[in-house]
Amino acid sequence: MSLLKKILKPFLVVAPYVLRNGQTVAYPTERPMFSERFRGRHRLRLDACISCGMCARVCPCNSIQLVEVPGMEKKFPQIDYQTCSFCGYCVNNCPKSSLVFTDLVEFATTDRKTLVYSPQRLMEVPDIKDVVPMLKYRTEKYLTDTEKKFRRVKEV
Amino acid sequence: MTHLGLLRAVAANSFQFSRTDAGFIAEAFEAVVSFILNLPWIALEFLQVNAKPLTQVILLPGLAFVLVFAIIAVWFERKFLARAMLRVGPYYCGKRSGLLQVFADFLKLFMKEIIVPKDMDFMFFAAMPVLVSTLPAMAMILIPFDSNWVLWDIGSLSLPMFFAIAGLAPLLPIFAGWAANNKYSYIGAFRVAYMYISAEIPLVICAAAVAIMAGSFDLLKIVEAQQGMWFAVPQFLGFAIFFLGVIIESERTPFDIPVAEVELVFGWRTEYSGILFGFTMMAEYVLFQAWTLMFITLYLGGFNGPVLLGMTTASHIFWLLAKFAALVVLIILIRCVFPRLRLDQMLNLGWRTLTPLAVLNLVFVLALKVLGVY
Amino acid sequence: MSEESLLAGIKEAHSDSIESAAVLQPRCISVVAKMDGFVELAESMKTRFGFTQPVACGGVDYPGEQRIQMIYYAGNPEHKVMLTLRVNLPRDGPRMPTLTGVWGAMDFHEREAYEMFGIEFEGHPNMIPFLLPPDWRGGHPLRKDFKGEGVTQ
Amino acid sequence: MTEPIIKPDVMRISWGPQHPMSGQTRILLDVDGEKVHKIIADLGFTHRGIEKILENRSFFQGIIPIERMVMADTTNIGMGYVSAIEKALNIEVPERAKWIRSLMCEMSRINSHLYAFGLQAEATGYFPAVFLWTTVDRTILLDLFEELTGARWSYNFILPGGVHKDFPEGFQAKLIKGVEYLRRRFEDYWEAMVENAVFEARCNGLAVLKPEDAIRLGATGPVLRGSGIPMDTRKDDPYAAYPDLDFDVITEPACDVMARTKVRYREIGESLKIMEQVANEIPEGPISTKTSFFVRSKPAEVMSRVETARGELGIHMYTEAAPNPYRVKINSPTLRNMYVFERLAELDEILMADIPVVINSIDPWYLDSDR
Repeated sequence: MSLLKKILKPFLVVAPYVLRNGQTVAYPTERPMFSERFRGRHRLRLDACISCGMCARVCPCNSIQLVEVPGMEKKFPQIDYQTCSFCGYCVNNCPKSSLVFTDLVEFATTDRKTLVYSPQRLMEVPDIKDVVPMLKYRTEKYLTDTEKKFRRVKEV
Repeated sequence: MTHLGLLRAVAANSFQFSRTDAGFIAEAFEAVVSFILNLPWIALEFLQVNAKPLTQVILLPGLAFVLVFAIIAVWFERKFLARAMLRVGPYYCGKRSGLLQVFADFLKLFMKEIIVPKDMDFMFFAAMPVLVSTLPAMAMILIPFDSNWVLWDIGSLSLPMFFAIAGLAPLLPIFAGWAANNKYSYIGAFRVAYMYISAEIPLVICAAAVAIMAGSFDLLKIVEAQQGMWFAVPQFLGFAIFFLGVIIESERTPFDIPVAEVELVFGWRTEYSGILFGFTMMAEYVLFQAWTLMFITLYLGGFNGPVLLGMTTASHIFWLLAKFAALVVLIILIRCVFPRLRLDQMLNLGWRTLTPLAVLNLVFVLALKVLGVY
Repeated sequence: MSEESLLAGIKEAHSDSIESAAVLQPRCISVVAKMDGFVELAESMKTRFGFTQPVACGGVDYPGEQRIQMIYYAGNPEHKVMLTLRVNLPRDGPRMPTLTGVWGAMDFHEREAYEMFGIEFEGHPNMIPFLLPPDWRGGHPLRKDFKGEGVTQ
Repeated sequence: MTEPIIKPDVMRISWGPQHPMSGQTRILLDVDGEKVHKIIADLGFTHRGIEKILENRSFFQGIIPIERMVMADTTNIGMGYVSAIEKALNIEVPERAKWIRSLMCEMSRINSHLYAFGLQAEATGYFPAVFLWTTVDRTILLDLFEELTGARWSYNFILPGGVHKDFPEGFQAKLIKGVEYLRRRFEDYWEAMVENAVFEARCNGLAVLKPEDAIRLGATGPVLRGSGIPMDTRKDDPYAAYPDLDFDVITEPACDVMARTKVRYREIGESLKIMEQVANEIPEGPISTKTSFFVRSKPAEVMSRVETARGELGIHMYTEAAPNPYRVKINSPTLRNMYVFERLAELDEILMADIPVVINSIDPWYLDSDR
C-alpha cells in the first residue's frame, strides 16, 4: 500500500507544476531589476577623482591602471573588464567615492579590446534602452511574488 | 494493347537489346515513345486502382502520420517538460510557441558533419539508425484504424506479424552498438539485449491472452470483440503489464536504461552525429508510436467509440487518435515523475514480476473462457 | 582540557621520539617528531591516542633554514582534537617513509606533497603525479624558489 | 596520470571529463559487465595553484581567489580564510558581524546543498523536475545575497574585522519571507523525490559506508554524518555566532546514498532555522572593526576549521612580518571524500549505473579538491 502511495503521490505533486508558469526571464524583452547594492559596471566621476591611485593598488586582479586623459593634467583609472572580478574593493576604498557601481551588466561585444574601458567611457553610463533595444519590461525579483508570473513592473 | 502489356513488351525486349538488330531498335524506340506518351494515363490507372492504399501509405498509418507525430511529440514533450521544470521551453522560433524549433533542429542536424570514428564498420553503423526508425513504422501498417482502413490486412496473421516485425527492432541497436567500436555503445547495446528479452516475453503472453479472449489473432476481430467492453476491464493485470511493456519497448523513462545519459553517455547512440543521430531520435518516437497504437488496439478498444456526425470511418480514426494522444500525454508525464531504474532492477521487474503476472493473467483469461463468461 | 591531557600522555609515552610538543590553539595540538621511529609514533597516535581520522598532509618550505617541514593532520573523533604531526626533512633530496600504512587516506595527500615539494615517500603504493599534468617539467611549485618557469614546457 | 596496466579480463572505461555527468574530472572504472571492480580517480584537471596564489596576495586580496574554490559555497570558504587571518592578526570581531557571518554561511550552505540535491536527482535520471526546481529556488537565496552584498555568486562580503555592510532596510522581513517560501517548497521535494518509489529503489542500500570505515577513510561532512557519526565543526570547534545559535547536528543511521541525501535535506531545514533565528534575534551594534587594507602581520601559525557544505575545511596559515601569508595549506573536504569514493567499490558492490549516483552522494566539487 505504501508502495502504491509512493508511486502515485509524485504524480500528484508534479502534475500541478505543468499548469504553473515558467520562472524564466525572457532576457532581451524582459530584464530583472537589481538591488541598490548591485555590483555592475563602474561609473567614474572625473570631477571628484583625485588620482590617488588607491583603486589600482587594491585591485586583486590588476585590472585597474591609471592612464592620462587628453585635456586633463592628472591620470585617471582605466578598467579592464576582461579580468575584473567585481569584488568591489576599488569602490569601497575610494576616498572620494568617485568610483561607484551601476546596475549595467551588458558587456557583450565583438572585440575584446573594447572591454578595456577608458576613463571617458567609464564616465557616462548608457541608457538601458540603448544597450538592449528590444527591452520591453523590467521585472521584479522572485522573492516579492514567486508563485505568480513576474508582474511587469514598469515599462522601460 | 493494354498499358501493362506494353510494359511487359518493353521489359521483354530490353533483355534482347544486346543484339544489334536495326528493326528491333526501331521497335523498341517506338515502344518507349508510346510508353512516355501514355505515362499520364498509366499513372491515372495506377492511382485509380490503388487510391486507398496510397492514401494510407502517404497519410494515415504512413509517412505523414509518422513525421507529423514525431514533430508534434518532440515539440510537445519539450514544452511539457519545460512547464514541469518551471521553464518556458522553446520560445523564439515560431512566435513563442517554439514549434519551428523542431524544424530548426532538424535542419541543424541535417547540416552537421557525420563524424566517423576510427576502426568502425561504417556501412553497418550508418544503416542501423535508418532501419531502427523504419522497422517499427512497417509494423504500424498492421494497425486497424477502421474495419476498412487497414493497410495490410492479412487476417489472422496480423497479431503475430506485428510481434515479428516489432520484435526485430531490438536487434538493430545491438548491431549499432557493436559497429560503433565504443565502450559506452557496447555496454548500451548489451543493455538493450537484456532489457528487451525480459520485456518481450510478458508482452507476448499478454497478447496471447488477448487473442484467446477475442478468439482470433486477427487485430480487426480483436477490436470488434471489444465493442461491448474494453479488454482493459476484464484483464486489468494484462493491461498494466502491457502498459509497462510499451514504456520499456519505446525506451522511455523510467526504462530508458540503454541510453541512460548520465551513466553511459548516450548508450548505443553515443557515436552517432548529424542526421544519423536525428534518425535515432526519430526511432524512439516511431517505436513509441507503434507500441502505443498496439496497446490501444489490444486493450483500449482500438478504434471503437460512438459514431460522430454519421461518419463512421472518420469518427473511428478520430477515436483512435484521441486515445493515442491521451496515452502520449500520460507517458510523457511519467517521464517527469520517475527517475530511471537500474538494469538489474528492471530485469527483476521483467522476469520476477511481469512474467508470472502475465502467466496469471493468461490463466485467468483461460478460466473465463472455460467458464463461458467470454 | 582534553588537549592538555592528551598532550601530556603523548609526551610521556614518546619522550624519545618527539622533539617538541605544544598546544597550538584550542582543540589543536602540534607534535614535532624526530625522523627515527616516525611511523611507530604515528601508529601509536592512531591506536593509543585515538587519532583515527586522517585529514590531510602537506609541507612548508623554509629555504632559509634549509628544511621542509612535513605536516600530517589527523583528527580525534572522540575528543574532537586535531593533531598536527610534523617532521623536519632536509631541503635537498627529502625522503621519508610513507604513512599510508597507518592512515590509508594519506595516499592522495602524499602524492600531492611529492609533486609540490619533491618529497619521496618510501613504500608508497602509487607514487605518480596527482594534480599536476603527467608531463610537468616545471619543478616543485610550492617550494619558495619556484618562480613559474617551465610551466608551459 | 599514467595508467596502471590493464588486466586483460576487465574492461577499463574512462569516465569523464567529457562525460555528461562527470564534472571536471576523470574517473577510470574497471568494469566487468555492469559490475565495477575498481575506481581510480584522476584529479587535477582544474588545478590552479590557489595555495601558491595566496602566498603572493595581501590578506584582503587573497579572499577573492580563495572564494573561487567552491562557487556554490563561497561564503563558507571565505569564512575559513578570514577567520584564519583574524586569528593571525588578533582582530576582534563585533557580535553583530558574527551573526551576519553565520547567516551568510547558512544561506551559502543551503545554496550548495540545493545544488547537490538537484544533481542527485539528475544522477538518478530524474532530470526533468527536481534539478530545475532547485535551480529556481536557489534564485531566492541569490536574490537575498544580492540584496545584502550586491553580488549573486562570489560575495567577498566577509572581510577581516567584520562584514562589509549592514543589513539593508527591510531585509529581515525579506529573510523571513524567503525562509517561509523555501519551507513550503521543501515539502514538494520530499514527496516528489525522496519518497518516490523509484528513487528509493535506486538509492536505498547503495554504497554503504559503515561508521568505522567512514572514520578510517577520513570522510567528512554529510558523508560522515550520513554514516551516523555526529561530527560537525560548527559544534566541535565553534566559530562565528554558532555557540549562540540553536541547531542540531543531523545524522542518519542508514549509511547509504539515501542517508546522505536525507542528511542534506534535513540540514537545509536546520539552516533555515538558523536563518530565522538570525532574522529575529540579531543583536544591534557595530559591524566591523577598522582594519587597514594593507595590514601587516606578525610571525604566527594559526589553524582555522570551518564546516562548509561539503565538510570540514581546514586553513593552516603561516604568517611572518609581511602583508601576505607565508604559506596557506588548504585541507579541502572534497579531496577527503574523493578518497572515500575511490574505496567504496571495495567496500560495497557498485554497478556501472550507480556511479553517477554514488559520486554525487559525496557531493564532489573538483575545483575544491584540485585547488
